[in-house]
Amino acid sequence: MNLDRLKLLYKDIILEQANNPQNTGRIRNPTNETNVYNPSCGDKLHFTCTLDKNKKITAIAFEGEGCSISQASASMMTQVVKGKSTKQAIELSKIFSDMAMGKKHSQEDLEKLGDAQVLINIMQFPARIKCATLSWWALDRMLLGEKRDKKND
Amino acid sequence: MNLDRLKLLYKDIILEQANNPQNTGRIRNPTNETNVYNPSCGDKLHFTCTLDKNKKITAIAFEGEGCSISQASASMMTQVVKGKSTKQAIELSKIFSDMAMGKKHSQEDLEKLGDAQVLINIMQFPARIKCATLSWWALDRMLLGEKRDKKND
Amino acid sequence: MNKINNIRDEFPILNRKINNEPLVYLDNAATSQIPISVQNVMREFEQTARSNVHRSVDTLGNIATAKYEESRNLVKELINAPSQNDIIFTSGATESLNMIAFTLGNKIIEKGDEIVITIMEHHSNIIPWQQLARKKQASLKYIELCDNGELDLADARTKITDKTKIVAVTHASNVLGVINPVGEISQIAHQHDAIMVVDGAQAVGHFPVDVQKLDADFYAFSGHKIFGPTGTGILYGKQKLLKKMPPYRFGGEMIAHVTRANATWAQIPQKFEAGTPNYTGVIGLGAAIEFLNQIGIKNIQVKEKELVKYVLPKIENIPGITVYGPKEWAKHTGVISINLAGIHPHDVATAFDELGVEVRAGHHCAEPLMTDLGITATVRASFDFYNTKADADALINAIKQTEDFFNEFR
Amino acid sequence: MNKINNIRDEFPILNRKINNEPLVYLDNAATSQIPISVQNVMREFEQTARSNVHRSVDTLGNIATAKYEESRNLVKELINAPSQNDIIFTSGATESLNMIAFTLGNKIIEKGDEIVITIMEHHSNIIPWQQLARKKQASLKYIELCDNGELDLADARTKITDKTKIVAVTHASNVLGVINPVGEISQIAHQHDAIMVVDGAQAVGHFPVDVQKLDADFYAFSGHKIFGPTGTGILYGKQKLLKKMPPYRFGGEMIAHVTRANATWAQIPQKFEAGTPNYTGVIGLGAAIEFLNQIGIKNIQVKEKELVKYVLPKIENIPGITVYGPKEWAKHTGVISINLAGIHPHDVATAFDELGVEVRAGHHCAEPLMTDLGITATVRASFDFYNTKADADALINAIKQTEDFFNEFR
Ligand SMILES: Cc1ncc(COP(=O)(O)O)c(C=O)c1O
Ligand SMILES: Cc1ncc(COP(=O)(O)O)c(C=O)c1O
Repeated sequence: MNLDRLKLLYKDIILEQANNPQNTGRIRNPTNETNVYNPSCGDKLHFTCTLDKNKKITAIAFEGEGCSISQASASMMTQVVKGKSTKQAIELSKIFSDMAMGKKHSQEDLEKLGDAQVLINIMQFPARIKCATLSWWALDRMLLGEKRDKKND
Repeated sequence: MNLDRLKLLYKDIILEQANNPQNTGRIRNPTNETNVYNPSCGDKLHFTCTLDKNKKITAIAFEGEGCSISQASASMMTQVVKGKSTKQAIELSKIFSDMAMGKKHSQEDLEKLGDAQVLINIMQFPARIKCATLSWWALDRMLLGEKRDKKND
Repeated sequence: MNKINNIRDEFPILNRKINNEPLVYLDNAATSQIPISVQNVMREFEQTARSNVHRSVDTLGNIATAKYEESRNLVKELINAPSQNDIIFTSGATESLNMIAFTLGNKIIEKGDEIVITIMEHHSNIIPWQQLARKKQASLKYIELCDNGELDLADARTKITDKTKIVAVTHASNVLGVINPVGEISQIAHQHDAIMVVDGAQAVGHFPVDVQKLDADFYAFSGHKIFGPTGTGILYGKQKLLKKMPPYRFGGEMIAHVTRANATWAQIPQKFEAGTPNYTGVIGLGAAIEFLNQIGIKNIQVKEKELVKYVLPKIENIPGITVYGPKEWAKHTGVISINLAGIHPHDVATAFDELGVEVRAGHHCAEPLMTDLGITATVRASFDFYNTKADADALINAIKQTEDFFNEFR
Repeated sequence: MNKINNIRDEFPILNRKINNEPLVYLDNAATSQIPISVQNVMREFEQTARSNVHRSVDTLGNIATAKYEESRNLVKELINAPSQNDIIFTSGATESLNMIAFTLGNKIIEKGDEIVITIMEHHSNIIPWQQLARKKQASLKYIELCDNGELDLADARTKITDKTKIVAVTHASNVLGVINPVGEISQIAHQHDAIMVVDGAQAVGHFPVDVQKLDADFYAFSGHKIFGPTGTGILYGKQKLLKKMPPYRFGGEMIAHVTRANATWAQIPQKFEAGTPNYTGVIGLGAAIEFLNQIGIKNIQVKEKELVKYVLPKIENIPGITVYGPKEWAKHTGVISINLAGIHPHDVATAFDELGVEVRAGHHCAEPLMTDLGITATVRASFDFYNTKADADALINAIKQTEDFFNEFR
């Protein structure tokens, strides 16, 4: 009866990011924004970003309350997509979501996720997958509009 | 596989009364009237009666559609209570209802019911008890008002 | 087909006796029997994983939620809905139909609008529209029957106009045993921009249903009539309409955010599922659909047709019998409504019950239809795939004996 | 009391493992477990007498109806209602509460009227009133908490005025574990001629409830929280109010007479039970009440108190723990809400789950209360009579290990 297995999920970097999340707050005059809400736990996050003329994400931020998984995931997501094109960001979101669902993916793809790849073990904690995917879903929504709504359900 | 047991319920007099019910129609200018409805089968009957100054039932009639048990019971009920005082009628209703429920009763009481006592076997056909008691319940309602509503439920 | 022949073992009730006679269960239109395997799924769930669904991060809650949502997927596939987000769980067809009337119906119907239903509807698909029409000073119009007991499609074309906002039609009648051309009526409704609501309570589980082919905007049915648990029902709705539809009931699970002064709603379909759902029931409903799939809905349809082909001509041949609805077996579902000349349906049902034959006698929650037919009640025998030719023979015999019994007296 | 000790055999789920640890089920406030004996009653019914209730003259329908109505009688006795005609079966507490708001509430609330609830209500007892108030331009007022986590009765006296038409209060909180003085509030409400609605979802099954002593006008609760099947609920109402109450839903069983243009309603309570009810569920609910009666509701109360007396002081002694609601065990139901300093409730629940301890983390459908407490979520452990001191110890241990795990990092 101990919590060893929990270390698979709560790696140091995740707790670090959760305690000191990056890119928090709101971008002024964002070009895109969205509110997301995790119906399975009640977490709510608000995202803002600025796309330049070439659809590159020049700034991105989030605010809102949540568990350490959702805070860390939001923090890591914003870090990895900042400076990426919309297309690249959407591709990363797809990789992340596949990873979280336990679908197969190349090592090369995984590495594109940067720190966010440490959440790979989330698939062993099915009840928490949504905590991890929430901010990536928000990214899709923010960039593509609400038509992607179904994804997180 | 035959219908012998059914003869306990459908005695000749019942089928006779059902085919030629007495006291059908409406009393003109009734002093009392009521609509009753059997929720377990959908039968609906309308009763009218006239009470004189001494609260004696001088005329009584019913109309409406129903199975042979409810038609026969209405016909027999109206015959036996015609000419009785309100008090006597209510007493008869109580005896009938006890009989239908299989409660014990004296032979003397039973005989007060006249032809209606042939319905004594109704208790062996629980699904049909309401068909038999419907018109007696209507009598109570007509004489006592709706406060007796619960009885037939 | 062999599967069907041994399938009665799944229904131990079919071996019981009624008044010392073997049970002949011909009341399937009221409620169908439930297989042991479906009961076992629920029992297994209750004994290993019972837990409230949604909003939970623990193992049990997660298992329960996954199973609950798996049932949604099974329903989606059963009726070929585009997405499982189009499926709302309710307590039964009655609630499903009320939900549309009280939410979207209440929102869109205005004074002078028209709602069109048919004269053969069940009360659950009449009164919600009738009361909505009364409240809004809209009018309620009825599509009538042809002489052959089928719906008058020409009348449908006249009754549905540009004023029509909602058309609500039963897919199969619970009295006449007729299947309505809901696909065609759907087209007519859509030509007039009306919303097409289909009551599938007597259709699902008896023949294949494809809500997309029918182009139904809403489709309602009950779990307890498709070998599932009581207290379960389904409302399918097109996403674009569900998006416009206000919530039906308020409470847990259906909200996004609540403050003292206001609330916002969860996504579809949760928005329409307030409170703890009948989660064990829904899981059982999923098992019932798997049971259906295993037997094959087409096999069920063939078996029911076979029974009707066998029994309907025999019934029609008995003197003194009136059959309501179409006279040809090919047009019939397993539902057959009759009357025996001069014998009240309740007296008939009591006689049948003596012989172990369980049918339903009454207005079958279709009083306007009864009035239209000039009667107050019928005797309804409804066959399902687990019934046999022996059951059909027992019915024929019961009719004859009952006629003899009551006619002897006259 | 011996009955209680052997009673865990009735709940095989309690022997299962979660993540290789024995299950410690502390989510009883969300849903309680269901005894085998209750499941057996439903199974027996399904296998020997399954049949639709009401409007039937056959043997099966008659058995089903009698059993269904027997459950009504058991509910009546459980809460000491004056008559079984005061008991309406619903799909759950949420539907019960919505039913009052949408029918009688909708009828009596007018512009400028007031509805008074408390800040500790469950969403199911907030949003129906909130949305009714918004629709009618009435105002919704909240009775606040005292510093000790109990309801502020003095505030109740201020908030309830002659403008108040409805007062709706939970009997026991699903977050704070506090029992509210509903009898006193009922008196205050009645002094102002307001209708007193009590949400008994967390009360029934835990301590004796007497609706007449409380002088509650309406009393709502759910079957799945009192060891019964899901999809069942109860609304008790005083006859004189039920008589004024319009129907909630339209369909089969709830009518007296239907024509093309209009309909009249059946007697109470059928008037409020449209469509095929969850009859097997209701029969199971009856069995659950018989199970409760056999154990004795007072024995359950004593056992729960014992557990709380044991566990609450231990929890309070752990550093870094906040307990919401009353601090004294004597004022507590089996519901205990806590937070661990600096650790989000969902992370706590995942850690607990690793240890087999099933609790619920979240806002518990009480967001206004969360806002009031200045938090977004809690970890809630809820004990029932089948829990043990070992379960309590497991909880204490889980709290400590979780703190250690997350604090190690900082
Ligand atoms: C055609 C039809 N519609 C609706 C219903 C209502 O279904 P339920 O009573 O299960 O809500 C029924 C069943 O009685 C029916 O036969
Ligand atoms: C206090 C309270 N009221 C109402 C409800 C709603 O009950 P249900 O979800 O069973 O409808 C609950 C249960 O979650 C509750 O705890």
